[in-house]
Amino acid sequence: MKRRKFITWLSVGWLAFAGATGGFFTMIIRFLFPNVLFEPPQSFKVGFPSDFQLNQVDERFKQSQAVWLVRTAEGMYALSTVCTHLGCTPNWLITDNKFKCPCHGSGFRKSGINFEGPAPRPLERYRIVLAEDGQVLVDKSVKFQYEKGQWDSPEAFLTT
Amino acid sequence: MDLKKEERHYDPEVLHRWFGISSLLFLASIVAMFGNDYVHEWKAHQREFRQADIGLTRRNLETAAVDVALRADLEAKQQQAEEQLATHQQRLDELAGLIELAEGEHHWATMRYQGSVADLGAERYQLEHALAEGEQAQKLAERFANRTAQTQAYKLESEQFQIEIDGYEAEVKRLQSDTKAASSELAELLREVSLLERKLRLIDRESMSTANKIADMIRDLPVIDFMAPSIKIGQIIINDIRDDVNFAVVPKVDRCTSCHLGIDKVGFEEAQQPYTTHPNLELFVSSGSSHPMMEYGCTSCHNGRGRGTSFTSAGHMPSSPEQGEEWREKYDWEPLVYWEEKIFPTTYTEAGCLKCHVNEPMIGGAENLTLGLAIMEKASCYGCHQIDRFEGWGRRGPNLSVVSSKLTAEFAFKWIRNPRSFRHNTWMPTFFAQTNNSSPEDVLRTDTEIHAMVAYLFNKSEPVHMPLRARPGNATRGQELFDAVGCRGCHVVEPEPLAVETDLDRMFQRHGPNLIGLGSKASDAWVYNWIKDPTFYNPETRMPNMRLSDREAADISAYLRGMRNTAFEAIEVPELDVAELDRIASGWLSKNAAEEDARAEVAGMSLDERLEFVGRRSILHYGCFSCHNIPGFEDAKPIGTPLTQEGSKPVHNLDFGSVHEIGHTNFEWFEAKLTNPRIFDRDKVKPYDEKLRMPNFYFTPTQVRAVTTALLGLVKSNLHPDKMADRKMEPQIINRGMAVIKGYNCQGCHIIDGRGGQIVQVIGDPAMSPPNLNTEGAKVHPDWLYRFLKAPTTIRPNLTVRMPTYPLTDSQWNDVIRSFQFLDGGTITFERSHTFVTGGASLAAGEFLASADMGACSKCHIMDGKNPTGNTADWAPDLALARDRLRPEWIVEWLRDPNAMMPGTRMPQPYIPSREDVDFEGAEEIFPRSVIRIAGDNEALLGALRDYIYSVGN
Amino acid sequence: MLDGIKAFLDILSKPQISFTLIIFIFPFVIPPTMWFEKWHRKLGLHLLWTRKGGLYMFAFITIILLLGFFDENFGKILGKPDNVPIIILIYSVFFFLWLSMSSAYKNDERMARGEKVEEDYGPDEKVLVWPDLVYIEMIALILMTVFLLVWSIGLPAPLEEAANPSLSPNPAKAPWYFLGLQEMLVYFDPWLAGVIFPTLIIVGLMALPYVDDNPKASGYYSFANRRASIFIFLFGFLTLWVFLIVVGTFFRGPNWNFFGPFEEWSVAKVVPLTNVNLSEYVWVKMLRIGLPSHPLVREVVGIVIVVLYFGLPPVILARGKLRGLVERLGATRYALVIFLALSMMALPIKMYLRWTINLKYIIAIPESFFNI
Amino acid sequence: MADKKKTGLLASIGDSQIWKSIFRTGVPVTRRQRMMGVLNSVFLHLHPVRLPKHAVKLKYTWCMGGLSFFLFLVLTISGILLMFYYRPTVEYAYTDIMDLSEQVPLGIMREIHRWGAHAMVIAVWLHMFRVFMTGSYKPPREFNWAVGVIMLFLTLLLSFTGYLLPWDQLAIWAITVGANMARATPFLGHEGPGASLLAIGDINLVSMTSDIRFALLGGRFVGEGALLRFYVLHCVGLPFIIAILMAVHFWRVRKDGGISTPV
Repeated sequence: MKRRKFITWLSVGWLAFAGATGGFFTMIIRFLFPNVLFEPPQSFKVGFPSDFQLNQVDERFKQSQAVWLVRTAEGMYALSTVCTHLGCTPNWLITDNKFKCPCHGSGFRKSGINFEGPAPRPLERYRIVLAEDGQVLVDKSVKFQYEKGQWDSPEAFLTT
Repeated sequence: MDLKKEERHYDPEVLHRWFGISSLLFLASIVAMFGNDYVHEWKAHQREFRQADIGLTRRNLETAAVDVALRADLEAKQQQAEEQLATHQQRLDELAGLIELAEGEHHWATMRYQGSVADLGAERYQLEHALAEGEQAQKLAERFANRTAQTQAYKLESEQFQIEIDGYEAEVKRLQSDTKAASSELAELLREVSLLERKLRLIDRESMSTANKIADMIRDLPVIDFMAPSIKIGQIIINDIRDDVNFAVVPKVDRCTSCHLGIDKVGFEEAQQPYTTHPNLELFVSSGSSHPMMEYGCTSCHNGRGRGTSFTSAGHMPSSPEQGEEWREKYDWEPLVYWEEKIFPTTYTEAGCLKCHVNEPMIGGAENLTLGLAIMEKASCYGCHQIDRFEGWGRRGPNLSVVSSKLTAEFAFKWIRNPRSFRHNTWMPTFFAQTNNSSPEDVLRTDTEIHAMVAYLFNKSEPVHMPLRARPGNATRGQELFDAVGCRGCHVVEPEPLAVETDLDRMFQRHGPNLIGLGSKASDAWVYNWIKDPTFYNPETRMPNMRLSDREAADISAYLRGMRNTAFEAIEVPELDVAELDRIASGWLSKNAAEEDARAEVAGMSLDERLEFVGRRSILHYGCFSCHNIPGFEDAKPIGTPLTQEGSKPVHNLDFGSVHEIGHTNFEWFEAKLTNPRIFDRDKVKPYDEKLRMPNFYFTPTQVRAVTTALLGLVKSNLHPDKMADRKMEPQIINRGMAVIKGYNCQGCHIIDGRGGQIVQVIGDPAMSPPNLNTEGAKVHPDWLYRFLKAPTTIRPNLTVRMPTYPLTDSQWNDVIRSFQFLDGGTITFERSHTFVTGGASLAAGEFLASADMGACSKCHIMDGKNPTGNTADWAPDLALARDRLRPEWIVEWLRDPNAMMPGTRMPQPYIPSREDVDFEGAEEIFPRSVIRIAGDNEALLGALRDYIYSVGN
Repeated sequence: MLDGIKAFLDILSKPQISFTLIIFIFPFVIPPTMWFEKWHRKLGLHLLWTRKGGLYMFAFITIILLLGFFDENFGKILGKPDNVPIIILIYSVFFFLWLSMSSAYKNDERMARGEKVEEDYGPDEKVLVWPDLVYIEMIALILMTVFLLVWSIGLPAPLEEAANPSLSPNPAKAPWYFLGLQEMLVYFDPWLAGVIFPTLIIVGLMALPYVDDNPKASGYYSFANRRASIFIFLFGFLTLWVFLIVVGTFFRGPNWNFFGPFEEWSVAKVVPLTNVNLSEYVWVKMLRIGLPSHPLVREVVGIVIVVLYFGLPPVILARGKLRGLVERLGATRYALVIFLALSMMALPIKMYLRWTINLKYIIAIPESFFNI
Repeated sequence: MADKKKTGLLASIGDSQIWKSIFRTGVPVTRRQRMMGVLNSVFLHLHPVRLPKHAVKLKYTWCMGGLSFFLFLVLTISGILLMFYYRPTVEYAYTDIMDLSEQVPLGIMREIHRWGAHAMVIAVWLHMFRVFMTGSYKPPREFNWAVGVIMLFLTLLLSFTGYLLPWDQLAIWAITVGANMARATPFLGHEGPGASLLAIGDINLVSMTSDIRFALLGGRFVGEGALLRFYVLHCVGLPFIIAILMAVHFWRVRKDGGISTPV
């Protein structure tokens, strides 16, 4: 009788203590993730499709939004400027017709597909649609990965 | 357990129990911490809104119209196409196999090709490097050439396979083309529906897949709600609008959208707060509006604590005490302390416009605020209170340096003592017999002061030469003239107050004083001369010269002088109390000298000297010079508190005195002060000269609200110049011109920028009223307009109302003309005058279209001085003026559809023959060849008419 | 003549060559077995750890660095303020390597002669901490301070242009002590090179005392008593860490291309980098049928190879050469040792596969970021 | 202590009440005084009173452990001084560092801090090298070796977190590359193997804003959040942990029998 009670109190004590401590540390981890971000908005307008030259990589939004826009005869797509290897910003080499990352030498074609260097996969594309006013809207909160077959998704490529 | 009992002090069981209990308490407090961290007002709002959104989407889905028959049709078509496709299944399988094989080959060929390209690049670099270093590069060049050839071969090979694949794929596509077409047609039909369904799948658990439903249930649970929450704080960061935190400015951050979830969504107009759609999406919030939410946020207009995420911490302020009570009940609301810029109560929301629309005389969409600003201008608040916005606007009251030629001292006394006893709606405020100075002692003092002021004014007043002798006139005719000639664009004759309150439009009609009782005020000679040419009395007056003939002036003057205010005339003027005068004089003097000396000094002065001294001090004390030009006060400084940043004044700097029945907010203080300027002296014991002295304007509640709005809007602001409304040249020019237009009340007679022209109510017929100037900038040549404004000429001889002559400077006229231009989207450019071939076909066609059988212009229009054949009331301007006056492009637009440009115009749309009209046998007999040739070409025909109009009289 | 030497050094320092050379020479310098020991002595490499040998090594390094400092291209790299620590590192590592090895050899000789090791003064031979130890500590601290002050006066800390997220410098390098990892990143995916390998290094180091059951040579320098463990440690430390840092710092230029130390860092340099996955070799090159769509089928060969790599050798060795080790350590510790060793060896293996057959990934499943 | 007759200034200082109140022993002249001097000093009693003879030989110890500790102290002091002038915000970080060399008196503190950090990394490595070469990790010192390995790792982390603070190109790109390795952590990083398995339906639980890299950077990219987090880790978090571990490390050196000795 006595023994059973003693075990109960001690085990309850330790369980509660472990639970509370665990909860506390869980909360500390949660603390690392704020509820809002003070970062630039993820979607933005870039102008009308006709503002972009055919078959050119448009670098106007590289600095401000980390996006390249490419317009082809069929339409437009928005490429992330973040190298899939370790997140450096590749350079567009117009003469070689490729993106080349200075950090570890990954190379990407204009489509974003990787073909040299350590990059494990193609550059990501962002959601690109026409806004109500006819401007091109790029939404970085939705990304499309080639290797998952997402580039075929209607919003990964804006048919013009 | 192997410890011996005697080695322990405590009973282990007791300790275990304490440990257990304290750990449980620990656990409970941790759980409480979780809960405390997790529960928020905005979360509940978001859950509620989501339900509302689901409901709305479902309703939209139900009402989304889909043509059922068409749908069935398309579905059948698709079915059919699929069946058709099934018959080709064998070939499709075959093709799939072929493609796979070819792709294998192609992949390998491409790999080889790409490898070779890479090698080629490296070899090119080596070759170039060697060449640049001047090394022997024979071998490298050779190798490069070989590699190039090989690469080319690989390329061809790879392309060959690609062609093969493309061939197969084209066939597949061809086979599938019908199904594809059918399904895309169906998708097009169901577009709206599928969009709504997609939205429902995102927010409505019932429409979700099982996995998504589970995810939706757990995504907002405590702790893991950082991974993919659906409930999250909405936040807008505006980098170029900044909040001032004293030592720094930080970007504005608004979290209002955490709860105001429907603010930018159409469909929640009827929803309860906080989910309501913004009442004016066209102007605000939506991305197409001029104030998109992402660029302006919420608190930049509404004020408030943008970072707040609870009802109280956001700084909500109720419009009325009842609303406050309701909020206390509902949201546990209390006024936010430690935050000055609380949200404007909805009544005063428009105050937020002013910090960007700084120089706009009329702020579109902000009626209340514009009215407030107009009242401030009219009541000359800026005379006593420095307000940067009105810097350099001059004194708005009559010139008193020559007052003795206009008024009698008796009138002046009674007027100063109580202006409203003479005129019920004067803008001259009342200083005396207010709540803090109506005791008998105060009245004695103030009456004496008024005596002294009148004495001062009349002593200092210079005689003015009245150039003309008054002539007797006919009052009846005068009244007719008064109504017809345009006086009532600015003046009313209003014996009794109106039942309706003043709004902006009504203020146009009351730009000048109400002329009732003029017979009891000014002399015949003065009125007559004033009407003839106001500058004789006041060179800076804004009263224009109506270019009246002597007789007209005499008639009007007879009419105006015929109106007397007998009640006012009957008021007795009290005798001057010299003892009180001495007391006042020595009171003032003793401010700077010993009382003994002051009394001695007063005793040494003559009565006139004493009167002048007290008059001078009183004028200084009451600030009369703020509105009036008074000799000796040319350089006096304003006596009131500067109001330029009144809206930003901390509430604790406002003296509420012992007035406790109003809330402790700036807007309630302003309301109280404007309603009764002396209210905060209540129950205070002060010497007379320290009492509040702001005069009473007897503002109506509407006016109080309007002025309060404007005051709240006068804030200290560190806005980025890019956010100012007149950051571009265009609005700046318009604002300058509009300021003149407003100052001289052009809108009393004309409609300008969609506003004004109230005189039509007097005249009755818009056609007989001053012209609508809405498209004036596009309509007339600026050169002509300038000449006209400087010296108006008759354009419509049938009008009795006339354009007066204004004594404006050239630069003011320029502002006006340019603002007309910019209002119509134009710019000031050099223009070549329009030319056309005299005697050409175009002119002939125009002449035909204008002829009596067709357009019959001459029926209404004067043709080069020749009067029209039609009704006098329909008479229209002389077409001979057109060439000089009107812009050729405008004429074409005008002729296209006169009613669209100026609704209600009497100008009919001219007949323009279409192709069909002339496409019949024998048309040549009716229409000249010049018309037939261009019939159907509207532009050419309108151009022909314009050319004809231009040719009239030339 | 000088240009010839430089050109020769440029070629020599190519990772393919220098790494191979090091791997080949290393066991002869630090002989892990008696067979290598024999050649070590025969080649006279033991003389490296004499005073003369040390001087030669010092002179050799100094000559190369001097050559570098006066070279237009190498000088630029050596002169970078943040590369100075690496020069200090090179000198100190070699000095202390020499110091420890020469002490070890002396002790080994003493023990061979049956004498006590140099450090062994017997249990009673003790000295007072005050003043001897405290004093030399104080002197060391003062000298260190002097060293730091001179360094700081002579060399301003670098401050480049302000941060610009849209412009990666070319090349963008990690801090020098992580350049070994960054070099690994060329051959392995980030999750391996950046996460798994560092973890394994830490785990491996921490596990060291628990798996090294050799009770000998504790508290004194000795080589003969613990050849294998010193060989493995030094191989990891010197070759896979310090050497890779040197490569990453000195030999990696724009676009992360390899550049010889005396070569000009030209942005235009192009190096063929068409890397091919194992699956492509199998399905495309050999079988000519294109890649299967399902990733697991596609990568089946690679998966089998990786499983075999980590599965077979432990079993075979446990039955063969390392039978004794298994008995001493027990299965768990043996498994850990062999796993760590295989992981360590995976780095050079992958490097060679890259250099020889342009192999990019053995297993390539980018769909789930799983590439080996 | 005063049994022997002492003369001279030194002796009278050693005999004074002030000296004794602080050091308790006289000027360490006698053997006993020297022993007591070590024992009674809160700092010196990290050491034993007596040592095996080889342990004072630089050839054996290289003095690297001591130097590592000393460099840690140098870095702590110089770091605290630098904090007076440095504001960890994207607006000011870069210019504050610039000012250290342009206008702050004794701005050389930054050089001392930076080069000291590099020196500490080398010293710690060499310390490990020495401990390995003398076999000093062997029982009973296994645990202390493990503690040492963790401290070595923390030293690198300290240096790495400090690398970001000047907020120049060198800094953000080194940290971008470094932090993106965390992105590839299995399961915990959004581009690591297995992360895509942590999804329910269409909802990814591990995403750019909820993975370990985000916890490190406090943002999607190396920005304001990263600067502040690295600053706090560099100035408070990691030094706090390493100081505790140092206490354990030194304590264990003594408890495990002092410096390793041939057995």
